Amino acid sequence: MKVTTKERVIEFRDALREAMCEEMRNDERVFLLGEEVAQYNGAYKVSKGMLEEFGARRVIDTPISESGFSGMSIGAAMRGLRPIVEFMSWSFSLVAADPILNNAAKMLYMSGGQFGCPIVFRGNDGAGGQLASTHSWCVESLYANVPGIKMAIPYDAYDAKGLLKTAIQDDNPVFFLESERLLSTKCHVPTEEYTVPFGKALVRRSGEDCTIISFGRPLHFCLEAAEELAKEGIDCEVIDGRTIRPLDIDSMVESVKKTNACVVVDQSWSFASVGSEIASQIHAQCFDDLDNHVHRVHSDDVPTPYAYNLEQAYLPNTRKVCEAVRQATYNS
Amino acid sequence: MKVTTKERVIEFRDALREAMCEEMRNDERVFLLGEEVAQYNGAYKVSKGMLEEFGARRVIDTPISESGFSGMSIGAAMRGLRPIVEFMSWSFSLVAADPILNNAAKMLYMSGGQFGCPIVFRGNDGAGGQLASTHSWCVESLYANVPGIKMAIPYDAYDAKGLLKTAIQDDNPVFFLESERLLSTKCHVPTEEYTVPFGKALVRRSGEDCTIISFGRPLHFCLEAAEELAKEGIDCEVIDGRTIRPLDIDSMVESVKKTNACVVVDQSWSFASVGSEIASQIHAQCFDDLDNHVHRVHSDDVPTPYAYNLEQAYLPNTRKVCEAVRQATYNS
Amino acid sequence: MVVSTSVDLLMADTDTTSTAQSNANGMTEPTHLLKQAEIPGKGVLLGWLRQMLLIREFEVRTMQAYQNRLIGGFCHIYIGQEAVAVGTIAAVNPDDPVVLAYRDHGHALARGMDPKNCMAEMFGRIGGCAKGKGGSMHMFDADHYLYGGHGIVSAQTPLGTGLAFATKYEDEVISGGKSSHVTLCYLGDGALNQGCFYEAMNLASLLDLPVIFVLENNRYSMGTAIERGTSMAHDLRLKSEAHDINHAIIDGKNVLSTYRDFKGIADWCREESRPYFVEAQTYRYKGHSMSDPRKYRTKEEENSEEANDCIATLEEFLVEEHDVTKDAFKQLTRQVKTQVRQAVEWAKKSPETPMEEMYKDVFTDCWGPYTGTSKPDMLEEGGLD
Amino acid sequence: MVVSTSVDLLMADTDTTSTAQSNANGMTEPTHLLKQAEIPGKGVLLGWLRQMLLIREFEVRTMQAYQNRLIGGFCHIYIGQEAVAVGTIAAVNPDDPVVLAYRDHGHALARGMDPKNCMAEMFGRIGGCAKGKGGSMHMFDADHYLYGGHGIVSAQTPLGTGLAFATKYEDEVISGGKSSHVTLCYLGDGALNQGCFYEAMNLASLLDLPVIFVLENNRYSMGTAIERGTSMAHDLRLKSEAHDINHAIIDGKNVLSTYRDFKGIADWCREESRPYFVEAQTYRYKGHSMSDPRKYRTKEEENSEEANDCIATLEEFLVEEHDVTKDAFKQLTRQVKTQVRQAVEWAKKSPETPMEEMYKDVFTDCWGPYTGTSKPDMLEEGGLD
Ligand SMILES: Cc1ncc(C[n+]2csc(CCOP(=O)(O)OP(=O)(O)O)c2C)c(N)n1
Ligand SMILES: Cc1ncc(C[n+]2csc(CCOP(=O)(O)OP(=O)(O)O)c2C)c(N)n1
Ligand SMILES: [Mg+2]
Ligand SMILES: [Mg+2]
Repeated sequence: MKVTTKERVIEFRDALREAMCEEMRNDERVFLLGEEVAQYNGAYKVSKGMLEEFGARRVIDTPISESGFSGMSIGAAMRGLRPIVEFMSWSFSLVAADPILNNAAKMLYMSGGQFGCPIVFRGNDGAGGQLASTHSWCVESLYANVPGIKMAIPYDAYDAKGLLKTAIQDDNPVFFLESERLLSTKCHVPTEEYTVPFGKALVRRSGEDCTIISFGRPLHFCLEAAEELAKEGIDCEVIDGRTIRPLDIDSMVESVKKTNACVVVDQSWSFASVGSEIASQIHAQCFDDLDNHVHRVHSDDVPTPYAYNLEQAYLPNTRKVCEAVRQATYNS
Repeated sequence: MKVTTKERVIEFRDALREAMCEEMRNDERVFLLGEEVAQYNGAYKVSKGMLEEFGARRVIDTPISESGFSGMSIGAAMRGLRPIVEFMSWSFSLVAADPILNNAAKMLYMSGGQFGCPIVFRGNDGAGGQLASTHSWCVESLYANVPGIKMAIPYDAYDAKGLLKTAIQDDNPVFFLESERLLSTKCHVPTEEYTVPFGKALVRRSGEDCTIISFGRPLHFCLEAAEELAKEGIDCEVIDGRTIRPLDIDSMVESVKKTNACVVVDQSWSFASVGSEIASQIHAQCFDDLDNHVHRVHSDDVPTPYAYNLEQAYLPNTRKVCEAVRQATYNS
Repeated sequence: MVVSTSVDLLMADTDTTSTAQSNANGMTEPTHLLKQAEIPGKGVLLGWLRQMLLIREFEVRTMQAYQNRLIGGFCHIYIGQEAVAVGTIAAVNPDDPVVLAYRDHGHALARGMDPKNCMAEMFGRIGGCAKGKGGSMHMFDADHYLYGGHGIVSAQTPLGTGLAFATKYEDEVISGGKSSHVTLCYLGDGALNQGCFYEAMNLASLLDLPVIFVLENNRYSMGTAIERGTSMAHDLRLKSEAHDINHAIIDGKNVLSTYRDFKGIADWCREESRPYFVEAQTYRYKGHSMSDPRKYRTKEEENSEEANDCIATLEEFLVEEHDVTKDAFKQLTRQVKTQVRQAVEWAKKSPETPMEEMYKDVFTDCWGPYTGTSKPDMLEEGGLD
Repeated sequence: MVVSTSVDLLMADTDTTSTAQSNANGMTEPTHLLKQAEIPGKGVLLGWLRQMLLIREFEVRTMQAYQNRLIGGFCHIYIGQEAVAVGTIAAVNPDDPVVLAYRDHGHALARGMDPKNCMAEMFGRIGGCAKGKGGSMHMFDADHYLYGGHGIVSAQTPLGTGLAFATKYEDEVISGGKSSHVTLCYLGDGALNQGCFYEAMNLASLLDLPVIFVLENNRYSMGTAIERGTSMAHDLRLKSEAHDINHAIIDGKNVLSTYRDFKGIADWCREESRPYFVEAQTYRYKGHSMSDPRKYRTKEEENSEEANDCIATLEEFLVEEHDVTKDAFKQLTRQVKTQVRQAVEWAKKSPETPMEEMYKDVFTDCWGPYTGTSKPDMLEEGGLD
């Protein structure tokens, strides 16, 4: 994103905070809770200063009880409050899998439309840096299987703010996945209030030869790869899906119908993943348009290793994306 | 399966029990634990009589503490014991998602190969009859994303026994998914000990026109659909995948290369599912062989409704399979 | 007959920051003042009797309907425990939130849900409280502040904590007043073994939430006698005191003492904005669900429990203290039989939940294939009734 | 100097089926007999001192290496708590299972892991105890019956329960003898708030498992002082007594009393095959992990805690009771400095974990793309050393 000198540039983490603060100013029903969000200002300083502005009744430190405080927040949401629940990491959400998947996702349905669940679960998702197996979960492919939730993965500060505001305003449960690796990245974020709608993908780079679809952090590698490949004469279109549920498959299909080639880059494991879903849908809708099958880039199908070299090799990276695009466009 | 008069025919639940009993007789390290497995003889009578044979030290009733007793069993498995953990229903495994996905699946890797986890988690999976949203989970698409586990779904009593014995003998964690709807089905099960290997799909019906791939309970509808379609002149090959991890994609690809058409029938929700994975892999490996894109049949993308008519419409059924095959073979 | 109470109602002054101390006999010593509630007059008591009779009759017909395959899925019968739902719910305000486990028909009726909607829910009909999407385990009723039955054991305990969080937040943070509600969160003895209950208690205690965890200790979770599944089953007091939450035992077989003890507790919780753990001792007469042969307990035990029946006990009291005649009981019984028969008839006539409902209520708004939400007829004027 | 103990070691006869009763002051009254352990002689004590010095020096160099980016990920420093690991591990047999949370370097060293392998693990090298796949939070060592550090708060408590289940099963069911092991399962005060700990305690109690839950109460979980996150933080006794598990407080700043109190407890657990909940009161001097500015506590508090240091206390005792000279301490310090320096050097030279290791250890056998498992060099003869 080109930035003119007078434009305000802020960090991803600050954008997240602005979204929460604005929504909390606009609506008293909104509150934030989680481990270390208040007095400590957040493990990653996302909620810095919020305790001071909103007080301990609306910015609430919790014990290490993900299942308990998720369930509690869902109960509060059933009465129309609008909790923002911070998981210090989505890796720790597994102990809360039951409330977030059985209660939040299904409450409206199970109650025949009587009790909704306007709640946002948010926090770090995906590998940080050498956090090893239990602390490096990409939960998108784990949880996206479940109907009744929405899921957003912002790539830059602008979207972080706009999508989070949409999430907080949404009357339904939203899983909001942030990458720790992106928290310090910056871009232009206007001072005026705005939202970014769910279900609208963004073309981050236009191109004619191959569509690359991704979400969140790996988009960085996709954009790098596109530059790299441009030198080889392969002109890539990079699509930021922005939300996984709802999925803007239409924009993706439209692009593939133009490029006739597709690569999906998904940082989670490959099996039964968001990547396999998109590949399958693209194949179904672009069967006659594709010159080659959809290629996929994922983390390797092993638990996340700690060692730096292994972790780097394990994750999606520019080299892997380039390779996949070359194969997807081979002979076309 | 044709059965001659002298062949022994037993129920699926009895086959499961035989597998456990044989393995417990063969290996003292094997034991069974779970809610109501001992004195009550199992909520579904799978473990009937086992307390009597093996005593309370090896057939153990637990409190309703899935997280606790799963974690406990994983600890025991780290020392080389071989627990069989019964979830009364896999629907209740969500409260144990952390131990089963973070500990069992990753222990060997995280410990650099020092501590494995020879454990079987087993129980009912999928819709029973009108059990509604929280009690009707098909966990295969939720959990199959995670490396480090194996996953088996038997369709008949023969496989139930043979696959469960393989699971118990396996040195790695196995998620063993049984359908309550199949427990009373019967087929020939030999008296002699045998095992069914993991990663070997079974052609349950040969055909030339379309490959139908499924697992567990929906195979019933696939086979029914195949008969139905035969009348219309569509000759289906029905493949029982048997294990999801490892997945015998080779056999599936081989079949599709012959039939040039493919339908995947997966009882779980569609998004980021086993079905999308198989579709994606088939598209990748049979890109030039397919006359049409792979068609998929799933449960509807909504929480499981209680009402009988809605639940029936929600689940995969013969009509939906027929429809998908007609589309997959259209114009071919 | 004398109404006995197992909570010592004359207690020393309140101290919510330290736990109740216990003496060497393991009895809770006075730490806070519970006001003694009056036993209401005849009219109210007859109302309770009617409710208990209604629940029992409703459950009898539920079992019948289940056997006739009009009801599917899991179905858990409340017979024997009626006094708990009726006595506790009578002790709170109609707009105090209530949240339940899956054995929830009794509470729904005690809370005021029309038996028609309750039965229709189990029949899977559009007239059901959840439009037939929830079934027996999921009785929801927004009009009656009933936040559902919940099928995953103990899942409702964090939810109940959250409802109390919400009322307190609404009363204090949004309205700027004083917390004025108390939430009832019911659980079975089997739920004591789920970790989330301890997380819920800890949160309720730390955040000073007015929630009462009402343990319906019917001594079994499916086939497991409580002492086989729960350590210290003979003395559950410490389970909550470990989290600085007061504990009381009430006689869940006696609606009078249930009400009287519970009212004092509920008033205290509302006033102090603190949680409580109340163990209602009771018994379920029927099997865990419809398929349970009850081999894990003796016929003698069942008989002796049934001999001390909550309905008979209240009738006895009404005869002795208020000169109510057997005839009056018969008349009440006839009334509820008629009411339940009509409910069954109504439920049978309620149309099957239409297919388009499949895609409603997944989200409140519409995107993808979903077409938005709609309320059950029950809540709408000019519904099916 | 007098070694004080906070457990009353002269207790009445044991009764494992009923909980410890408590008197009105909330003090645990005698319910079982703990044999008083002898404080070992000079040689052993010097060994403990060496271990504590080693851990401290190791951690200092760990911090350095982290700052120099030789170590990545999360890294939790044990400085201040050394007496707990050393004193408790000294009280059990080398083949008693040990399982840890993520703050695990100290215990690994106290248990006998070579500092080389421990450091190499953090460097992500093939010479690491887990071949560089686990990192700081995952110290595993099969030779020393060390079942790993675990990163999810409290996840190790059911695992520890399972290790105790296993030793008991092996001893009794498989070997037909008497249960003869005791498992040490460490947890932080923050882990008290995870439900699975309560499930683990309940299971350990019901199944009579010889597991000691060693709570290292360093008063903070990250920035949260224990009383902000845990109800009844001033008295954790009920947390375990609610599950019929005895509780004891030990002075985790003093390795002598830690050992003495803990040995009695461990022997009792081994003998009786019952669980125990031991609260070791301690303090971490450094931040939670490497990025923590420690704004949530005062410099005064830190200073006063550091003034009561476990190493200084033991040195004092050795000087007073065994006439050990300051020179001897200096020599020990030099020794461990050398040892740790060598460990760092060794770890630096250990090759990066080779790429093929990525696909090993996913399964013990081979299928799909995986090529089987292999043990870390540490466990193999003719390793990299
Ligand atoms: C997490 C979970 N595990 C298991 C079950 C299956 N289950 C349903 S009810 C029940 C027994 C619960 O007993 P209790 O809490 O005492 O309630 P009661 O049936 O006596 O009312 C069990 C094991 C479940 N629903 N949820
Ligand atoms: C389930 C879970 N939630 C959150 C975290 C993040 N986390 C790691 S350590 C920690 C604090 C734990 O403190 P404590 O148990 O007292 O141990 P200490 O750090 O004091 O040794 C937190 C919140 C985690 N690892 N697991
Ligand atoms: Mg019960
Ligand atoms: Mg701590």
